Order: sequence, then C-alpha cells, then structure tokens
Amino acid sequence: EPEKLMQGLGYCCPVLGRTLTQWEKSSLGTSLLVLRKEKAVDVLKFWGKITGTQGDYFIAVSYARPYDFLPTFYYSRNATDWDDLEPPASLEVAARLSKIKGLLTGDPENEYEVTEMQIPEDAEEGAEPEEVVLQHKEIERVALIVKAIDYAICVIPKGALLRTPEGVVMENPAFDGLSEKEYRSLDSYLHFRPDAYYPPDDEVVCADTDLFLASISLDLPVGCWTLKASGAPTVVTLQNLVFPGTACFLVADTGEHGYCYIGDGVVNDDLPFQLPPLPELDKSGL
Amino acid sequence: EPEKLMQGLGYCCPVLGRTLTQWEKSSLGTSLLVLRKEKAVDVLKFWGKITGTQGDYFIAVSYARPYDFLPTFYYSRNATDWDDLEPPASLEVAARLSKIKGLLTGDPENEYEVTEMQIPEDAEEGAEPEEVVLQHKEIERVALIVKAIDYAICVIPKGALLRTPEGVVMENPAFDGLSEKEYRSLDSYLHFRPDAYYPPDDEVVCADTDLFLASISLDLPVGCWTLKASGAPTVVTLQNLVFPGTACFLVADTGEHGYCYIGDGVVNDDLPFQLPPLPELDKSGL
Amino acid sequence: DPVIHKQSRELTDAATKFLKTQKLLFAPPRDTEDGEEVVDEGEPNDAEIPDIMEELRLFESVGIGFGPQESVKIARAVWKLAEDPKFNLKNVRFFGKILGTEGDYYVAEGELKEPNPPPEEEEDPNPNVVPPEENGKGTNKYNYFVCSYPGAPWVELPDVTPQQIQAARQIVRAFTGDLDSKMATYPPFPGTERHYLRAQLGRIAQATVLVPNGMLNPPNEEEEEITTNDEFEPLTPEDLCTSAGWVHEREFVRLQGRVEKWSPPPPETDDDDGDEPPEEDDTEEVPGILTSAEEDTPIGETPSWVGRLSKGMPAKYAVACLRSMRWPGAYVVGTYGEKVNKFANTYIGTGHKSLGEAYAPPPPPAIEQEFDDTLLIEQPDPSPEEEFPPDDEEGEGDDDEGDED
Amino acid sequence: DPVIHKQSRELTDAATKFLKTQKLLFAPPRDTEDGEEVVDEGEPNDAEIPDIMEELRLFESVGIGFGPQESVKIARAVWKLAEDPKFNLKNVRFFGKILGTEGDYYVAEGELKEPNPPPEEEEDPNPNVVPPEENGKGTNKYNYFVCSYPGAPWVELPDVTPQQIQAARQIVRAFTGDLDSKMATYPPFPGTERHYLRAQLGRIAQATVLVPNGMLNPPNEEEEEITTNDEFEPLTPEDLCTSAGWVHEREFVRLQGRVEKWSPPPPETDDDDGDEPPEEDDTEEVPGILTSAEEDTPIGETPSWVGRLSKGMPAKYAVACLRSMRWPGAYVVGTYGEKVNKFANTYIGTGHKSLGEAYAPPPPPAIEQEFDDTLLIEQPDPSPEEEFPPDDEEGEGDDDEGDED
Repeated sequence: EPEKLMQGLGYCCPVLGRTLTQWEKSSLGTSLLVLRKEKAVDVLKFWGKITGTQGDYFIAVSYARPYDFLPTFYYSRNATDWDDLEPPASLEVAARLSKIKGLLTGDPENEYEVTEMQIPEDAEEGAEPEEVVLQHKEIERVALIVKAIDYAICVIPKGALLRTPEGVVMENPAFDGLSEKEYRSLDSYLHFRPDAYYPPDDEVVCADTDLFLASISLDLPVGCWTLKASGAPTVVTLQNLVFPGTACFLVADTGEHGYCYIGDGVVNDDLPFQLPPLPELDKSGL
Repeated sequence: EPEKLMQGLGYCCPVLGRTLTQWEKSSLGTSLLVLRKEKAVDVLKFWGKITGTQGDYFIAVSYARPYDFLPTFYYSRNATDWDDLEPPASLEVAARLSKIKGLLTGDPENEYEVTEMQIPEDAEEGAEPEEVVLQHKEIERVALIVKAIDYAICVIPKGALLRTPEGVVMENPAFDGLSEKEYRSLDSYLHFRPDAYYPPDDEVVCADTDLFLASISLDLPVGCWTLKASGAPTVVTLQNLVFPGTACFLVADTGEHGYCYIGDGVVNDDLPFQLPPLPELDKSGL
Repeated sequence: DPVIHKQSRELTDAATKFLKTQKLLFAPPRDTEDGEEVVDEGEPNDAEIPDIMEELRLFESVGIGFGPQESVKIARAVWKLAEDPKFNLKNVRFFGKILGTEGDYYVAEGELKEPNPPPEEEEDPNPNVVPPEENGKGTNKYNYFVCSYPGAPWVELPDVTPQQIQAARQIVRAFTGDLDSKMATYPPFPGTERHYLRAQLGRIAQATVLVPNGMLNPPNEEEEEITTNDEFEPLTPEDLCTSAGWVHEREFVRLQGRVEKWSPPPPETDDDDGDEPPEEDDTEEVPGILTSAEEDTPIGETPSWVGRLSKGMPAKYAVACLRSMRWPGAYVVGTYGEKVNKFANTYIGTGHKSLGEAYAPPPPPAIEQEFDDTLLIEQPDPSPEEEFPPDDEEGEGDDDEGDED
Repeated sequence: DPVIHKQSRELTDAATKFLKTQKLLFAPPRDTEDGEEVVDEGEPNDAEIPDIMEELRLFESVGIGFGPQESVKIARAVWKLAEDPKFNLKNVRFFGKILGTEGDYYVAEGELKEPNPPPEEEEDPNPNVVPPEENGKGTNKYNYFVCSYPGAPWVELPDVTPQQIQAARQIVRAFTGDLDSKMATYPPFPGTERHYLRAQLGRIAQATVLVPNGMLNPPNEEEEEITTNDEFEPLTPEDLCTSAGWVHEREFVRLQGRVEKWSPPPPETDDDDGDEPPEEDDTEEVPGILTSAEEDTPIGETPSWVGRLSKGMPAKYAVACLRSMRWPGAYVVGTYGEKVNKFANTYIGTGHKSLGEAYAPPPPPAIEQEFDDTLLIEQPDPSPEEEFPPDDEEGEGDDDEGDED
C-alpha cells in the first residue's frame, strides 16, 4: 500500500542494503495514490525496482479480491507516470525471452534479437527448422523478470489467507501474526500462487492447486531461503538467494507482511555451488 | 507506539517544520521498546520533545486501560535512558512553577528561585505574609509544561472512544475514521481528559466529566486551533496555536490518530492579538 | 506492502487534484503527457540554486525540517521556480515557511536577472512621504515567491514600501494563508496580507540571515562590493555555535523603512503629518555592514541567539545551529567542511518577532487627522495586558532601535 | 502514536537482549549505568573516521543503503570502534556488509597505529611456501573488523596468507554468518570462514576501492609515498560517472598472493608441489599504482563498471555512482563540492566475484599428493553446467590475470 510504503521499506532495506532514494519514495507516495484512483483498484502495492544500466523500472501490482485472479502489474520509469506491464504473450515467448542474458538498459523500447530454430509456418511438412531472428522489446523481458520473481517471492505467512468451502480465497480476519516458534521456521511461509497463475520460464504449467500455498521450505535448491530475525525484534525477513534483491517481511506480533524486490533482475545461477553442504552431511563428512 | 513512531512523525513533521533527527529516531526506536518491556505497560507512546538551550527532554507516555487512569509520563535526556516524570506535587506547586518564565536549559537539576508571599506555618494567627524564596528544579517545570500541553492537545476524533454504561472508557472497535465532512470540522475532535486528570496551572479543578470529551471547538481563544488537510490527502492535522509546536493528526479513512509536541515549551500569550477578527465580524466591520 | 488491505478508499476530488498537482513536481520538466500543464516557453532558466537537499540535511540533523518526503517536494518546487523562464531569476533559495491559521506559505527568495521596472508614478506623490526603494536595491533587493504547498503555483510578492515596514513593526497579526485577506489591525496597515507578508519576510531576512564570520570581505577602497574572502579558514562547529561566529549579511533597515537614507525635500509649507519628523531620523545610528551577530540586542536576559551542536557524531562533523530568540523560528546552521563551511539559513514560524513581554498595542495617535474606517472593526476581547499595559516600555523602544529593522 | 493499541506485546528474551545491546550504541560512551558494559580503559582512542552519515547520504541518493535508522546505528557502531582503545586504530571506515545465509557481517576497515606483531614462526617453515606479508604492509596493510549487527562486539579478522588468497580465487562459497564454520570446498581452503572472509574482503577492496582520477599523485622521485594533489580540480558528476574518472587506490595483488613479489630461495632439490612454478611468476605483468578503472577487464560484453547519476536534482549537485559488474555489490559514489570531491566506496553483497558465466569448479589436480579428507564431503547435486563444463575457459583465465588480484 502506498500509505505503508515507508514502513515496509523500513523492514526490507536493512536486509537488502538497497533502498529507494528520498526522491523516489516521495514521488511514489504521490503517484501511487493517483494510480490507485485512476485504476479504481482496491489493493495497490509497490512491488519493487529493477535497475538497468541507464534507467530503472518501478513496479507496482494490484489485486482484485477475492484472490482468484491474476495480479496486474504496472511499471514506471520515473516513479511518477505509470503504464500497464503486459504479461508475456505466451509460454513460448516467455521461454524465448528467458534466453536473453545481460543487464537491462532501462529503456523499454530497447530491442533484443533472439535467434531460434523454427519451422516456418508456411513450410511443407517435414521441412527442416530454419534459423529465425526474432526481435523483442526490453519491456517484455521486464515483464518476464517480474513474473519470475513474483512467482518465487510472493509469500504469505501461514494463516493469513483462507479458502472458503466454495473455493474463494480471502484474508483471514482472525490472523494476528505468528508465535516465536512459528515465525522462525520456513514451514510457516507459503507461496501465494493463485490457480490461474502460470509459472514463468519453460516449466510445465502446473494446474493443480498444490503450488498455491505450498511451503517455501520445499523450494530448490535447498537453502535458497534465508530467514533472519535480527533487524527489529519481532520482525522477520526472508530472502530468496536465487533472486538477490528480494526481501519478504513479517511483523510477527501484528501479522503485517509484505515483500519487495530491488535489484537488477539477474538470477544467481551459481547458488548451488555457493551454498555450504547441509549441516548433517557436513558432520558425517568430516 | 514505538512501531508507529515514524508514521506518526511523518504526518506531524510537515506541519511542524520541526522533526526528530535520524539519530533521535533511531535511538527512540530502540529505547522505547526496552522501556515498554521494563515498565510492562500495554500502551507506550512517544509524546514529544521539549527543547532547552543546552539539551532536550524527550517525553513518552503510557496509559493503563481501561482509560480511567492518569497517563504516566517518562522523560529522557538522550533519547536512550528513561526516567519517570513525576507530576507536580500539588496545584499550589503547579501555580508557583507556572510563574517561572524563560527558556529551559535542558538540565533537570537546574535550580529556579521563586519569591512568594507566604504566611509562615509556625506563625501566629493573623500574621503578615512574608517573602519566601523557594527553590524548584527544572524537571518540575518540565512536568508542568508537559501536563499543560497534554491537557490542551490530547485530542481524539469523535467516535474513537466509547464509555460503557458502567462508566468504563475503552476504544471503540467499530471506529474507522471520519467522513470528509466530519474531518474538516473542529467539532469532530474531542479533548481526552480522564476524570481523575486535574487541570494544570491555577485553573479550578473541574470534577465534572464535561471536560472529558469536550469538543476542541470550544477552546479559547477562539481560533486557537487550526485544521489543515493539505499534507497527504486524507490526513488532517490540527495545531493549537497557544502552544506552538503541537500537532495532532488523523488519517481520515483508517481512523489512525495521534499527536505530538516538538517545541521549547513556551506559550504564545500574544495569540489573541495575532488572530484576525472572526470572519463575520470582519465582514460587518469593513 | 502488506498483502491484505481492509477497505476501499475513495479520494475526494480535492485530494485527487492536489495529488495530481504534486505529481507534476516529479514529472520530467518538459515531458508531461497531457499538454495542458506543460510550461514550454523556451529554454529553462538557469538560476543558481544551492544544494537544497544538502541544506535540508543540515537542518534535519539539528531537528528542523519537514521530514524526508516533504523535503524532496520542497527542493523540487524551488528547482521548478529556478527553471521557470517566466520569473527569470538570477538566483533563488528556499527561504522557509510561514505558518498561517488557515494555510501556510512556502517561501523562496531570489534576485531577478533584470529588476522589475518601478510602478507607474502616482499622479501627485506627496513629497514628504518616504518613497520606496526600487526593485533590486535596499529593502527590495530580493524578491519573494510564495506557494501554499510544494507544487502549487508560485506567486511573486510585490515590493515593499517604507510605510509598510513601519506599520509592520507596530502590529502582531497572524497570517491566514490568504494573500488577499484584509489587514484589520490597529495601527492600520497599508495593504493586504500579501504586503504584510512581504514586509515581515524582509524584516526576518534582515535580522536573521547570517554568514560565517570572516567569509566575506566588507567593501573597502579597492572593492566597492562585498567580496568573498579567498583566504578564509573554515570555522569549526564550536566557532559556529556562538553568535560571535556569524555576521549579518543583509543591510540594516532604517527607522524610516529604507536601507538608503532618504531626505525629504526642504519643507516649503509645514503641512506634514507630524508622524515623520525627518530631523530625528538624522541622528539614527546605523550599524555597518557585516555586523557581528554577537552585537544583537538581547531580549531581557535571553540572548538574541542560542547555539547548539548536533549530537551523536564525532565533533568534527557536528552541525552547529543558532536559533534566533528574537525571531522564533529563524535558524542558521553551519558545519565544517574540508575547505569550506557549509551553512544555510531558514525561517519556519508564524512570522512574529518576540518582544520579550506581552504585546501591547501602541497608544492611539494624539490627534486623528482623518476618520479611518478600517478602525471600525470590533477588537477581540482585550486581555489583562491590553487593558493594563505594562508601564515598562523600554523593551519595545529597544527593539525598534535595536538589532533589526 | 495512535491512541489506541490493540494487543499487548511480549518481547522474547533474545529480542530484549538484542535491544539492550543496541541501546548501548546510543548511550553516551562513558556514562552507562550498569557497570557491566562500560569500556573504561583510559581515554577514548582518536582514530580518524570519515563523515559516515554524509557518506551514507551519498549512497542513499543513488539507491544504496540500509534506511535511515540502520544508517545511524552503523555510523555509531563504527564510531565506537574508532574510540575503542583496545583496537588502537589510526583510521577506520565503514566498509560494507557481507550477506550470509544465516547471518550477516558488517565490516569496518582500518589501519592500526602499531601493526600487529608477526605470528610466531612455525618450527620448520617450508622454504618454498610463499610467506605472508606482515601486518601493515601489502595485502595486510588494512585490518578488518566484523560484527553481526550494529552494536554487537567487533571481531578483528586475522591477517591473510598468500595461500588463502590463491584458494579463495578458485572457489565460490556462500558465507554463513558463523566465523568458525568449516570450509568444505573443493579445492580445499586453508582455514575457516573467518579466513575466507578476510581473503574475500581483501580481494574486493583491491578490485573496487577507487579514488577520483587526479586527486592523488603517484610516487615520484621526490616523494616515495602517494601524496594528495593540492592542485586537484574537483571532477564534475559527469566525469565521476565513467570509469575514466576514477583510479584504483589499492595495490595490485600478484598471482602468488602478495603485493610485494617474493622469490623463493634457489631450489636445492626439486621437491616442490608443482602448484607454484616460480619462474612463470616472473613474467607476471603487474599494473602500476593508481591505474585507471577504465582499464579493468570487462566481463564479456558487460563493462567492468557501470555509471549512473542520481536523479531529480540540478546536475551540479548530482551524485555519480559506479557499480562494479565484476564484484556485484561494490559501489563507488562521488559528488562535486565547491573545492573538493566527496566520494566513498562500499560493498554490500554476498562476497562473490562475477565470472560472467556459470561457475565450474577447477579440474582436480593431476596427481594427488596426499589424501585430503576434507574432500570426503558430499557435493551438492551437480547442475548441468557442472556436469558439462563450458568449453570456453577464457573468461576464467582472463579473470585471474585481469584487473584484480
């Protein structure tokens, strides 16, 4: 929420080491309220900032409630003027986009070329695939990055949402935080992935509802989530090391929670090598 | 609340033009949590800062609930270590203290001398009053100033509290802010003065309960309250011009509210001369 | 940020308009989408402006300021003013904020590249009335710009007249936030709140704008203007923490309401108002330029300036703050840099001078020349002080001859 | 601030202890009430420290930082370190933060007034093993201090050995936050996380500590040390926004893991490990002192440094930021001052160098001399990259000879 932006950032910044500038905070504080009014949405949240070499993308997200719908993302280049961030057109496009590496520039119109083997549509049957050069705009990459990160880090504490027998997902009005034992365990944090939400990248679409509210402790690679409770007492922060720049927070005794991302959108592929062996293995090995 | 300190200050600072330094905010954020733990109180709020020539007093206040009890004040000179702020010993002492003028120094032990005409206790009946020099410490003045200001600015929006038929005062769980029409009217803001609370200075003790939850629109001099809604939209701020440095805020659509004081404790005696004539009179007069 | 939100929120139209105005503050200057608000009259102006964010940080470290969000908006609003070709400013700074009863004024102060032309002469100027100084000189050296919130349009205030300065010295009246509100005061003030505001801003600036002692050279035989002292050794925070570390930058305003003395033409017939005895004026001792702030008249036992150092950091990096007891709300901050002193002035207050005692309106003039219908308003209930004015009028007198105006 | 509060809150004992430790950060240094925590061993030390709050403001204006509250705690914690007579520092600065999986390290870097004495000689030093540089020189010129949160006690890290530097260059391993955790890596690392941390900090500093180009004079005939250039004209933010505006301040670390070249004694019998061919070392071309950051080796098509200017303020006051692509998390910021460039370095990251391609462990040595039981641990599941290491090994080689270490 725009009104809670400062508070949420206050929890996330100390663990991220990255922050919004005063300028950005001030501008967002104004422009998100206008955006919420213009889009006439109930829930509008600041989602994060993706840094390019020349400019940044500010991302906001709105949800319709009850929560059975896709989140809608918006982006802004100056934290003032907002546009819709269209999701990748198809899984195919998403897969293609995910092949583009390197830093973003900050210019949504920046063109990337992807070379791909394709069978021409008008070709005869049995024709050889040909090399095709496809052009994509940077903003499409941004949309994919946002989806991928959101898929990974949209996390809610256990008990914050509930599903009615009719299948409607809604906030649990009785939720008031987690106990100390609970908030120190990864098992208490669940992925929020509404059914209609398709996974990014080239993963298989998973239509069953297990992904919705699955515990993050099952995420791979093992150890990709860190949980720290050292900042303010009663505030827990989670970070997904696969996406450096992510932070989720929970105020344990009030149940307030949220997440944000400030980073350059790069995935840490080396994580499996970086993580120390699991404690048990460590013991047996030495 | 320590947790909401930043948010409250965020509403008050723009109208005050005075703020806590980063240092002070950071220190208060830690030490108030420790104080709440040590005093084992439910509600502990930052109340304000009183500036002296050499040092400052930071003031916090705790309430017991239900609200039939006196607020308890605490003070700190470094925003880290807290002591109890004892209320003035008696109305007599309060009256005497109110005669001391001039700026505070910031040293609680600083001694002030007050010369007073008194009839010596051991004197015969009908004896003439003699000039007596009495010494008072600065911290006693601070306590009086805090009481006086709190009496004036402890304001709650209409509907935020309710009194049960048994006379118990408690928060109204259904309170969720004021409508636009309401929040723009001074009539919607009420003094919070629990019965047991005695007025400062040399006013008559008012035992009846009218003072409790009286509207601030009746305060004198007429025009001493200013109401501004220009900061963030949906946030209203009130200032009592008799005590420059006071600010109350209300987030109109959520009902969050609070107040704080940042100033040197000086009362604006010239206010009646400064205020322009009331609009009606103005019209008829010109 | 939290996922759950309790209730839908409707902004009022007024709030929406306010937000949209403020949003323009952040929009890139010449890149606004809806054509309506674009100020595209040629190149942006290149007025010099100080590093406002840095200045606001100095103030923040001694407890003065509007909070981080508002600070950004203020800095941006002043920058927009500096860039606006319409105002054609040579330099501009954020002056401060005047707190009013219904609304506030954010104030910027600057010099024009080309001074405004003098207003058209009145048909029959009274030769005995002290004339105003022309724009760009003396009391009108600086121009003032006000807006009611950062992002709202800036309004240029008119030049001040000696009569307004004189009247402003005799009244205390709260600002309402409406530039056109009537001044129903006794003694009467010639003008509306707009002129009163301009007069007070000038008085405040003259009395409270300080620079570190030694940083500027007074005019001498070689240089007629004030020059920067190239050999200046930056002062330490301790030095800057006493009034001896600072000198007044602005020129003294005489009793007659001008910086440069004006002598009336030799009287032909003695028909003056009796109010302005020009001979007395001749005896006025005027402090020189760059007078030390140490010499400002104290308010009774309270010194005119009280100094404090910011806390919590090594002494070398402390920020020194002097606050004016004479004009509560006026602050000057300074800090030691490697080769320079960073410093800044501001004023955040109700625009009133502290008299050191309860205000008592001046006694009515001996003979009323003309019926003044602005006096026909009802006065607020008199306070005890008003009904029984204190005998001691020294403070008042002191004040008018003293350190300022 | 709101009057109403919903529920009572109980802090856990751990949280209370944490808060009380942090509270001490703010307590006046020698005025703590409960005697237990008072460090009262003589006068406070007078280590030079930069204006950390100002530095953190520069970082904040380009989006790097921990938020205002944490910033104050960090500044205060570093100040406490500077004042602590136990550490006897000549100077100290906030270096940055290493993010670990279980906990983080806040890092300070400084020089000691008196270098630590060399550790006691091992009984029979292998004459062919590259000896470490002594404290206060070369790779051990600076000492590093870490704590797990601002207010927690500072721990001094040990000096680094050439062997540790060499091993650190070949592994990527996340930090856990526990200084004593074992280094179960391949190739093996001689030491615990403590030593690995020290080695990485040294590598980061060497590769990413920059100063504005021209501010320092390289050693010449007259002066043997680096001196400050008194004629230096401050660079503009635009200058500081490219790697050409900056030079490396730290000396280059050779392949052998030392700044100063060490030549082994002439071999008597050829029984060396085969790992350290001293002759090859002779051919190493070492960049001179104060090399331009422009010459750093790019990572494929990505330049080694990417520059950005802060937004929203006049260009003159913009803050320039270079971020290192080689060491993601390393930043240098600089701004134009009236007579000086303010600038600062920091590192906030996981402590890993970017290789520009997926990491592949080096191939095992040709002949294993001795059975190393630290290798007996289970490896994590190999990723495709690991199973099929990319053919192209250039980036890797580039990297080791390149701009850093």
